[in-house]
Amino acid sequence: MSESEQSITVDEAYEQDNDKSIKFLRPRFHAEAFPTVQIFGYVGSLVLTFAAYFLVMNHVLPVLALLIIILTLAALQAALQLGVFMHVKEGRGLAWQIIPLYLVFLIAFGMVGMSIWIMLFKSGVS
Amino acid sequence: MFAQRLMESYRKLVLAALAAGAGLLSAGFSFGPKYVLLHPAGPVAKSELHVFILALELMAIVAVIVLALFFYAIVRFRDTAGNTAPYTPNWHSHTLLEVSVWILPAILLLFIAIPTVKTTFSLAHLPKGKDPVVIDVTSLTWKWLFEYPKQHIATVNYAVIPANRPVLFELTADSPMNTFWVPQLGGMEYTMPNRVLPLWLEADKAGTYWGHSGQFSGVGFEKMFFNVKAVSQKSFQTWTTTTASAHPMTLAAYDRLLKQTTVGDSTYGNYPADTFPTLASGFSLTGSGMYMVMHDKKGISYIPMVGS
Amino acid sequence: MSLPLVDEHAQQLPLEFADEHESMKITGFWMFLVTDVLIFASLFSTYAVFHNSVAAGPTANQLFKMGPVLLETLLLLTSSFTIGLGIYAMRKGQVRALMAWTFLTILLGAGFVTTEIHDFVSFAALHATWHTSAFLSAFDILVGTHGAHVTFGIFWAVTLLFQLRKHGITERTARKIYTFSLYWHFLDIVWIFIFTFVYLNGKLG
Amino acid sequence: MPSFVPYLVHTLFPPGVLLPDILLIDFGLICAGIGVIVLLTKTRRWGWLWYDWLTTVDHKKIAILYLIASLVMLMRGGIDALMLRAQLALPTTHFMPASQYDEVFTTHGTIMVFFMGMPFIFALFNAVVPLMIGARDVAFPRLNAMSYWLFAFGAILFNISFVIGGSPNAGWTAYPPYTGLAFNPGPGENYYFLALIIAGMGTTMTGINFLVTTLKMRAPGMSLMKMPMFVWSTMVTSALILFAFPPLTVALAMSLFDRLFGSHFFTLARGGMPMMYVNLFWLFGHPEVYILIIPLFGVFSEVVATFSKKVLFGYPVMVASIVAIMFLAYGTWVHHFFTMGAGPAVNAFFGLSTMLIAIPTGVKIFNWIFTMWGGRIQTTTAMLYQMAFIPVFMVGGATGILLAVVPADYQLHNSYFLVAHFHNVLIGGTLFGLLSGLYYWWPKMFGMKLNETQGKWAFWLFLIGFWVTFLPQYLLGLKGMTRRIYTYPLGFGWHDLNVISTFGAFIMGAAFVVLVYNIVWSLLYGERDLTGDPWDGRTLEWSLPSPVPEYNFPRIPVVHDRDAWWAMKQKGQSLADLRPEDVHDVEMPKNSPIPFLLGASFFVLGFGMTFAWWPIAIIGFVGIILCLLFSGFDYDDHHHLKADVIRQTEATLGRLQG
Ligand code: HEA
Ligand code: HEA
Ligand code: CUA
Ligand SMILES: [Cu+2]
Repeated sequence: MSESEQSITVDEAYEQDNDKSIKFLRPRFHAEAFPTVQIFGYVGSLVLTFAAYFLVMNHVLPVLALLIIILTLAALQAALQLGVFMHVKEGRGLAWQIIPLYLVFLIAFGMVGMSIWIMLFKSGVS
Repeated sequence: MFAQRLMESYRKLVLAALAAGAGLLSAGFSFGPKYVLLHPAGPVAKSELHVFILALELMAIVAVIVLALFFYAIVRFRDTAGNTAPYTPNWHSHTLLEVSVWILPAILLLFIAIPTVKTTFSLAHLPKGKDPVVIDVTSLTWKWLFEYPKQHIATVNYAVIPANRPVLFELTADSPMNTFWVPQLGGMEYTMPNRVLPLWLEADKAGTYWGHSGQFSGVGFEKMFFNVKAVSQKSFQTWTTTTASAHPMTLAAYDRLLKQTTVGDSTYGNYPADTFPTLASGFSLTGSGMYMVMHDKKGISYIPMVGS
Repeated sequence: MSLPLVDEHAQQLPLEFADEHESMKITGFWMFLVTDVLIFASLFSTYAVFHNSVAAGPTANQLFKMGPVLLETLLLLTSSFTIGLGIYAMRKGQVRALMAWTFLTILLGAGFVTTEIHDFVSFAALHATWHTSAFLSAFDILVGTHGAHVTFGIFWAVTLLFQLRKHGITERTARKIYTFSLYWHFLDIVWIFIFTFVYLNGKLG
Repeated sequence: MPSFVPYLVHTLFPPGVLLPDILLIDFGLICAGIGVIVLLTKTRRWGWLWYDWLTTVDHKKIAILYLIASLVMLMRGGIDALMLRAQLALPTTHFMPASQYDEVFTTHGTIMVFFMGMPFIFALFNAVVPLMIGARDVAFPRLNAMSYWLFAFGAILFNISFVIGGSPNAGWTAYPPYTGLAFNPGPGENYYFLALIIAGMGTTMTGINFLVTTLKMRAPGMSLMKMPMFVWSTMVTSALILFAFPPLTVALAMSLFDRLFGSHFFTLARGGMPMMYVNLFWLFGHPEVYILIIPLFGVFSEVVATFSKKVLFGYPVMVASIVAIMFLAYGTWVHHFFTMGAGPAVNAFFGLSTMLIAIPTGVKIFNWIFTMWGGRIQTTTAMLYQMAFIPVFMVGGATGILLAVVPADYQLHNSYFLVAHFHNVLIGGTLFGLLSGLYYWWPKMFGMKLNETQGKWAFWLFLIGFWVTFLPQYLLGLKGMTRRIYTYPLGFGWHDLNVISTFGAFIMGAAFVVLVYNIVWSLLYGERDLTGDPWDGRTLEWSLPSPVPEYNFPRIPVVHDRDAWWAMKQKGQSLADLRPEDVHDVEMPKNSPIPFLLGASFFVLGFGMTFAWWPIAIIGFVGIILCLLFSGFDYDDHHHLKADVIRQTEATLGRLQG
């Protein structure tokens, strides 16, 4: 790679971006002196998973409540993975991926929820 | 008052324009009885036509406005020599206009949306206090089987119903999907395997109304016409009793119906259980129970239709 | 999420973002992941709608054994951690550590796939295959698609190891490892939802 | 061995394919194929074909490849349409048998949507988007070529179905369980599923590519709100593609598995639920129709401003409305199956969400009119299509609203009213938009103008033919005629209107012939475009010579205004005043055979799977793996175009100073 010898800083890349007025896409990078974040993520994901597991296997709550809780735990865990391991906010210039990611989770949950709603067949003529 | 008169004359204008266009197109033909959608013969079809016409009129208003603006613009602002119309190459925004193009259509839509929702919900319920006739409809390749669970009689490719009494059609399929549609009585509903969908219709007056399938299901599909004969309550009674003495439908006969063929009308005095999914035959809204499934008759032989 | 942030001033872009063209591929890969989210969302929808259509076959509750599933979860979560450490090492420029972590990730992934296949074979022995019912069709395709993704990821990582050996950590190999890690974590997220929505939920009902 | 031959003949040419006309076409195709091979050999063009076209990664050439493919597909789809219309005008004479009619409407719909509309749109994307944003190529040139070849081989796979093995025959929507083996044996539907999966992967990659291109590759200074509208529509369409195609892929794959591997997603037996297919299909299908229209909204926005000699009215509102349409497009899919008993709450919800789309769409219509208002409208062919579009789309949109009125849809679903609605928007919107774009950007792509007189002839024939064809179909809908029937009883009074409609279709056929004549004539004798800016355009692509040199911009422009090139012209600036020292080496992607080979491998895989001939499928699969491996280990994928070469090119174009 010829041109890239003059490596560039996060700020410079950001300043060069045409759309730097879109503030919430400003990239962030972790400081990584020791992999604390990774360890935190790993432990966190284990805790969340096994919490869900034990809640369900011991039937501590009514079914619906449990379902909501474990789905929430899963969503938390997804956020954890995205934030800690996947560095969603990293980017050169702007971290554009954030917008489609928000959207896609919205659409994905909408799709599952709506499909269930549509296919329930609450259409009985009374 | 004035608004009403305006509305009235506008309405006439629209209808006249449509009729004129239609007349031109179909050789001196106005909206005669062959326009089945415009000649409903029952409350369901009537209320459907009613919202349709309402929406059509409102859309015609929009169309008139848009087309007027449009034609004015393209005539006035042509790039011809000596055109004296103002030329404003940098005119790019006008707050009032930009806001009203969002607001006005939204208001107009409300007038369509409210009746839409109302009618949708009202059509989902049988009229109260009237005891419906129940008919179980199964679409087969490529014919219609009508079974009367109360009367224990069955017909193929035609149904007889009493006029002025709601009829509850329970729809299913032992075949690919079709839609059950009798245009003059009301809109369609899918017949789907593993599902029973309800549809209620009613005929205002005696008469024969043709029906058809609206969902393609194979080479014999265009032959899936059927007739719904609305007769007086009394004739209906006599019809059911005389029919009850006709030959019963056997399982073998049902098997023949399952074949991929087209057939004429027939009438049966009785029919075997299990040909229509009922709770008794193990059917639940989430599971199997269809005849074909229960008797493991998947993989029916394919008999191609030649010409016809 | 309040993570420690370095003072952004004068922070160098990591190697995988240093080249404009290479960094664009990371954005592109994110977009690919977006489509993959929806592939899985469609499969989840199907599963959600079908999960009672058991026909004459077994139900979720009868079929699922939590032992292997927990093992799979543990393996996958750990592999997500190891590849995370791999990226950490990469950012420090440590090739050997990076390769070691990647290798470990591959092993864990292989462990996951083996367990999963074993589980599926045990279902087949009970005549619970996707010929049995719509429910099992939906289950198999959801879990199977995830498994296929993991398998593909393993082969991908192997080719990356070869490239690392040949070129060391460059703008391009760094970008490739980085995208691989995104892929891998993403599969972890999907698995968490399978674990919750399919297995745990199956035990609920 | 001998028994092998009859088996092969029987599988590849079953009775449905052994019709005399199809055999004639078989023969014709073989002759044409041999002719092309001979011609290429005689003129020694094989190398040219391979190095300049089949392995190219240049977006401008890929655009031309897309364009050729889509015009051919327009012809195929159009001939299908004429066959349909001929049959419907002759309900009693059986111009063709039912089975063939079914195949023809299926291929007509599928080809028009997936193999005509989409590639035509991608042709326009490829031809101008990088130029409009001041970039040297798309974000991922090689991926771009892969998209093309996946699309192309998908299209080939789909098209050979009618000469080998039999065409799909379940409509472009392919609802199960009719597509199941029980009702639909033979390879037809396999072709459909596989071809669409393969082409769909290509489309998804295009979506990713152009999303990143428009996000990341804009010239310095071109912020989001300074992008030309066409670039906005590209970005939004790409996003729609990303979100829409996955459900389709899943639905198709599950149907295929039902057929090939005996799963039970949508079968009659074992709890299968065909409606889930319908649900997934329209989760894709509705966004898809907006994928087919939004790019053309972009085209119209460019065309109307250019030929009204006026800035686009209400740019921020135009952006807002296009984004609003994108969001709303995901919330309306159930309006395609209001009659599947999902209940009044569901239906009412989706009826309302559908109507909401009228608002942003209307905003666009009004803004186009206001753009013309106070302008000086030049009635070029491109502009004529734009102008015809407004009333036609108005009517199509209005009937769409009528279909969104749930109780009305109970009556109109799957009737000819619906057929008329969607041709109104697909022809008046999509096809007119594509043709408008074709006439508008043709000089940029080929360096010459299309003849305007001939173009206007084609235009008027298209427009008149369109109304004559589809107005009667609304009336047919009111008379209760349902779609996909190849014959009908005479007693319903459907015949006259069908004859009129068929007559109109042949007028459109004539229009297409004129269009082809126009293209061929112009390629031979057309007026060269020497200025690079024949329309006095507004956006950056017109700052370049036509056709555009390989590297697009010798020096990446800096953008300060919305209509960047227009503003430069107003300020008396030009890009043709390049100084030699402004030119540097340029990094360009290298041609590669991998995309072509990848597409070919997918074709082999698809063909093998269609007939369940697993050895062939495995060969294809291995090919795919090899292609992926090669491109993974290929680090040598770009070259440096020397500044001297660029200087020389620019000098001959007369754009270099000193
Ligand atoms: C380019 C493709 C395209 C476009 C843009 C549209 C646009 C719209 N479509 Fe259409 N549609 C199709 C292609 C398209 N459609 C296809 C292919 C099918 C059939 C598929 C099949 O079954 O094979 C179909 C089917 C279809 C159905 C299903 C019918 C059925 O199967 O029973 C419905 C129902 O709601 C519908 C509605 C609409 C609406 C409301 C719009 C709106 O977006 C239109 C909005 C535009 C306007 C309304 C005009 C301009 C607006 C104004 C001037 C503002 C003022 C207006 C108001 C206040 C109302 N369409
Ligand atoms: C962009 C999409 C598009 C386009 C442009 C068209 C264009 C046309 N369509 Fe089609 N149509 C669909 C999309 C489209 N259609 C879809 C999605 C369906 C639903 C399919 C289904 O049910 O599954 C459908 C269905 C459909 C039907 C309903 C069939 C049925 O339900 O039974 C009919 C019937 O009239 C029809 C007619 C036409 C006509 C007359 C044209 C005309 O515009 C065509 C004009 C003709 C040409 C443009 C080419 C003419 C070519 C020549 C004359 C050869 C010249 C040769 C040389 C120059 C060498 N179409
Ligand atoms: Cu050479 Cu980068
Ligand atoms: Cu739609």
